[in-house]
Amino acid sequence: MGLEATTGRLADAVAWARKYSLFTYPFATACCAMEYMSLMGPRYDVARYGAEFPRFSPRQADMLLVVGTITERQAPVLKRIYDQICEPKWVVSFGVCASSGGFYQNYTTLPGIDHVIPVDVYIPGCPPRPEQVLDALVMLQDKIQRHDGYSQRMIELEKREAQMKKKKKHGSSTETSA
Amino acid sequence: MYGSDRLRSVSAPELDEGMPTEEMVLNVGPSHPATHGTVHIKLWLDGEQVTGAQVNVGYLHRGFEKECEAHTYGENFPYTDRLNYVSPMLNNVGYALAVEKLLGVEAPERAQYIRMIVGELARLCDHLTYSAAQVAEMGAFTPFFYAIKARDFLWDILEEISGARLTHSYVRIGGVAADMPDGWVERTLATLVQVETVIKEIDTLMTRNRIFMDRMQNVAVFSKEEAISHGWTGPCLRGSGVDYDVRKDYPYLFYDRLDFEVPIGTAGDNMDRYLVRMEEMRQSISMIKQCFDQIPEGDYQLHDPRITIPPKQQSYNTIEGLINHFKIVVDGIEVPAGEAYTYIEGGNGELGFYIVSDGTGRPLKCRCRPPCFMLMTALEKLLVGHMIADLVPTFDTLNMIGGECDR
Amino acid sequence: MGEIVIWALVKIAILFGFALNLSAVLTWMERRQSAMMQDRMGPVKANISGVTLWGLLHPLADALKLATKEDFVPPKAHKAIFVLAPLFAIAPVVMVFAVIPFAPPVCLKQLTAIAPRCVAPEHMQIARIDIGLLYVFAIASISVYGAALAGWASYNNYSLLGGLRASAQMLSYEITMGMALIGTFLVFGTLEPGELVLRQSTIAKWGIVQQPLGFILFFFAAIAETKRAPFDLPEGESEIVGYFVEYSGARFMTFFLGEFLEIVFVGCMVTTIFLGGWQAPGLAADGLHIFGLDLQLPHIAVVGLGLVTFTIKVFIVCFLQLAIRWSLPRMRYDQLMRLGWKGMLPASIINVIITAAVVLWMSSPVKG
Amino acid sequence: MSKAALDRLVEHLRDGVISTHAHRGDETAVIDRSLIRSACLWLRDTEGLEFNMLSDLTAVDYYTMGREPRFEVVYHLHSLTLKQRLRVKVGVPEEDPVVDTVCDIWQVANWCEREVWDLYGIRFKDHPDMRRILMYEEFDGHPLRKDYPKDKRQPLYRRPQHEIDEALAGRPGSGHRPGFGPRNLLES
Repeated sequence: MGLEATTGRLADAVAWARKYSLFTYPFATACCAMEYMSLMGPRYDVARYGAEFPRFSPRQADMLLVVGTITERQAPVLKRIYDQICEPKWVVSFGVCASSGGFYQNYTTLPGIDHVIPVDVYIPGCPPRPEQVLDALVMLQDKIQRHDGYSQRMIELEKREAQMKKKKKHGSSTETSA
Repeated sequence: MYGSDRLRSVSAPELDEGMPTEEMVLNVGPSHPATHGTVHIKLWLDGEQVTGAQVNVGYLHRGFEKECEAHTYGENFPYTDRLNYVSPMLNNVGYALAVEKLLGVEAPERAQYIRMIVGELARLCDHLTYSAAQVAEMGAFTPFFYAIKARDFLWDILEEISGARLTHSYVRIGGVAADMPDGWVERTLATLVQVETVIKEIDTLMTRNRIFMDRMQNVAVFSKEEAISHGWTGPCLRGSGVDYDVRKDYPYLFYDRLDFEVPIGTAGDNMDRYLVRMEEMRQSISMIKQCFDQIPEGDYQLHDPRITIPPKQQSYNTIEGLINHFKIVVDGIEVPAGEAYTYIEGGNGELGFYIVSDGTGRPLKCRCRPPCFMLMTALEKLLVGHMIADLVPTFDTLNMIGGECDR
Repeated sequence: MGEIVIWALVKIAILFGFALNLSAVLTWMERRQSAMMQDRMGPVKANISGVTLWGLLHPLADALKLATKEDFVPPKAHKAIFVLAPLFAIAPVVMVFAVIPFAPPVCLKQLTAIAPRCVAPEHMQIARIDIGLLYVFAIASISVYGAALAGWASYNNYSLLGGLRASAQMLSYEITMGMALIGTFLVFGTLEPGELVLRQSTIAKWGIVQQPLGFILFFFAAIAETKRAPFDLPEGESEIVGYFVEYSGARFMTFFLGEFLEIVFVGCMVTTIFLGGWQAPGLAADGLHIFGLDLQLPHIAVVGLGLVTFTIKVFIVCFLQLAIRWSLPRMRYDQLMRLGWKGMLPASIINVIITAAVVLWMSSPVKG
Repeated sequence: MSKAALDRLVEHLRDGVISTHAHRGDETAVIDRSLIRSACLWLRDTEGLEFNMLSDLTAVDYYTMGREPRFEVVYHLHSLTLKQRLRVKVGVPEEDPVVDTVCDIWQVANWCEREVWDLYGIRFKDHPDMRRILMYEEFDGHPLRKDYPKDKRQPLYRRPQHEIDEALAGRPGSGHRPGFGPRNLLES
């Protein structure tokens, strides 16, 4: 009981650290990149939330910010970058093109990056205003504080499965001994 | 010459004869900070020196032409916005002029002036973004933020007139969407003063900076003849010393009534391309001021029921207006069969629209002549023989915009 | 014997507490200062139940996050070297702090006396080595291994380029750095940092006044040594992402921390050699004498003031380094080499020759 | 555009010119497919014409209009010295979509021709590097042809379905769950 409370506290503290230290990997491709520049700029200043460091090495990034249209040609690249990012990671889809393909419904554009990688927060808008992005960032921070997110869910799922297997094994072994 | 799979430098240094060396292949992009995320450049390296380069574009091909063919003439403005997304107004203007040429109509004088004003504002945005990216990718972040600040001021102005920060879709066939709001002129002039200050700040921080000059001068020199053969236009061609500006040589709108100078480079290196753009910003500011002096009173849109939608008052209150609105929105403007090519001075050079009409409300073909696609054809040549670090300023001075290059 | 050990531990605690905290604060300072220069606010939002401390919690968040991030070793990397490289990078930087004198010598038995005199005062540096500055150069040059090995072991072309650039750059500028200091050695006649500070008793005797060219050369060579802009080629973010491109989590933090420790170290070195160390104008052994003020202070207060002076000076030099980093664009590799070998090295040699001539003339019996 | 240049081209090529028009002031010559190379060379190098820049090179698909030949390759020429323009077109039939390359006359044509090949499937004879440029190599078909459906997709990568299912099945709600910590903190 006591141990659980302590680890819970510790995990909360780590989540707090993570939400204020989101190093972004800006996967910037298209028009939204212009708004991304404004977002970094003096007026909106995403640095206030501690999410200022654009790390161009996926190993050091926490948040994959998919900025702009992803085409079918670009999709494998995006998938690869996502795989390279170290845990824990979150994905924010910036703008409608990344979220759903936007008004490009044709042979070359990907109808939303969630066909390729899981997404935690979708931002609508073509391109979204920086205020929307800041709102999304705050939402993501809440999510992180709740220990939520796609990869976090997968980790828990794996853990549950492992525990169930262990229990089964344990149960069967006691049976045989008895 | 061209033709091989990639370009090789002719004079590779033979210093380390007898010592086995191996070429290193470096894949830059398609997601690399210096490539704006949409280009893949394969480099063959000898130490730090680039011995071969292969440029692969197309990572942002979004099917502009296919989408245009599926939509009516009026509906295509948002797609043109996203071609050169740094200066959407200019694309709007270019496309509107092309359709108007096919229709054989001309917008009212006031609309033309407004188009000129917003076009030059867009050019300011484009060049500010260019200089921001240029300096930021060379490691100086402070001027980057100054330029972004100034661009935000300009976006405020454009948002006020069009309703959108970046993707304006403000120009219409036969005019513009709305007249200038009250007090817009004064606010624009006040903003231009601020922008001028910022340009001066960037100038003092960068242009005479020794490190910046060393990085830019004599790098990626491109001769006049080569530039012409590669179809270069705009600031890059002028940087190579060719005096060609669509606004001066083939005046469209009312550019012939404005007094402005076209800056020309001498060496054709990165520095010249940078300086040409810096000077163009100042010229643009003066042009906008002249437009405000000259702009006449009058209509901002043609009143032709076959081309423009009627005022909201009419379409909400009269059945004729409603039918008219409905016809234009659903069926599109019926453009007589034929073909037309118009070209304006875009942010990166000659921005052409070649439209083929089959007489219906949707274009049979809507081709955009992308200036940066033509600029990019030369990148392989520009890189070979230089250092790997020169990739960054060279690529930036070409100001490749993915949406326009790959469409 | 026990006392010596205790004292050594106290000094280590003070100096490393100072260096590590300062480098943590520097990460915050860098972000806030750059924000101020760029009309922004910088990080301010991190809070613990509403307390933000002007954003000072952000470095804490960064550290905690990086420490708990997944530790990744690329499958093709050379595992042992990959793991060791960050230690190679940070260990020398930590070691060189040993010779920095951070406060006036203390007479332990007479802490409250005014201007005490004692036979064997306790020197406020961890190790008092006769050839202290040579030790600094010897150890500091090891840190090149960190970058070079990290770049090589990662099995990544980008990091390999970064590592190569780092080793070439650091080796080249090491020489200038050393040559720039020889003038100072000639003037002060000592290699021991504590002694060096003691000899800079007035502003006129400060290293920056006696050796202005040496100061400039040393300062810029030191910035190049620490791989900061405009010499940040090994990690030139927009060209090659850096020699630590494959590092994540705690190992990346080690590089990160090492970089900021190096800034503090340069601050300490410049302060010690050129800015009079803990010496403040008007601060004498018996109190403060400045602007007509004659204040008799007990020994402990004088020591404290010396420590504060030292901290302030280090802060100013760090601030200067950050300001340079945010104003200038990056150089190119060949330009960097040209500047190092054709510009700064000859200048430092000329500086040595002129200084030697002047020192010889001043001390020659003919003059007297 | 230039009337004089068009007249000289007609005079030079005679029967090689299939038709001309000047719709909305754009002087256009449709010439024989086999003559395009020599005509371009002549247009570039002749004094008084000097079309030293190829402004644009593209193709048009007239499939929906049922015109024969189906394709047209369009060259927009521009003379920077004399400030004149000319449009030259060649018809290309569907069954034999090949045109001579002009990429040694204007180097920009290299990429433009690759683009036309990519999007329309028109080959350029003697082109040194006839690869796709905008689409990926694995792409099947030529998307700007009128008979290519606009939204026919050829995905290069799709997330496996089981991954999506697992994510949905594992969704434990969005409430606060104490005791669940990051992997490397608790497991190491």
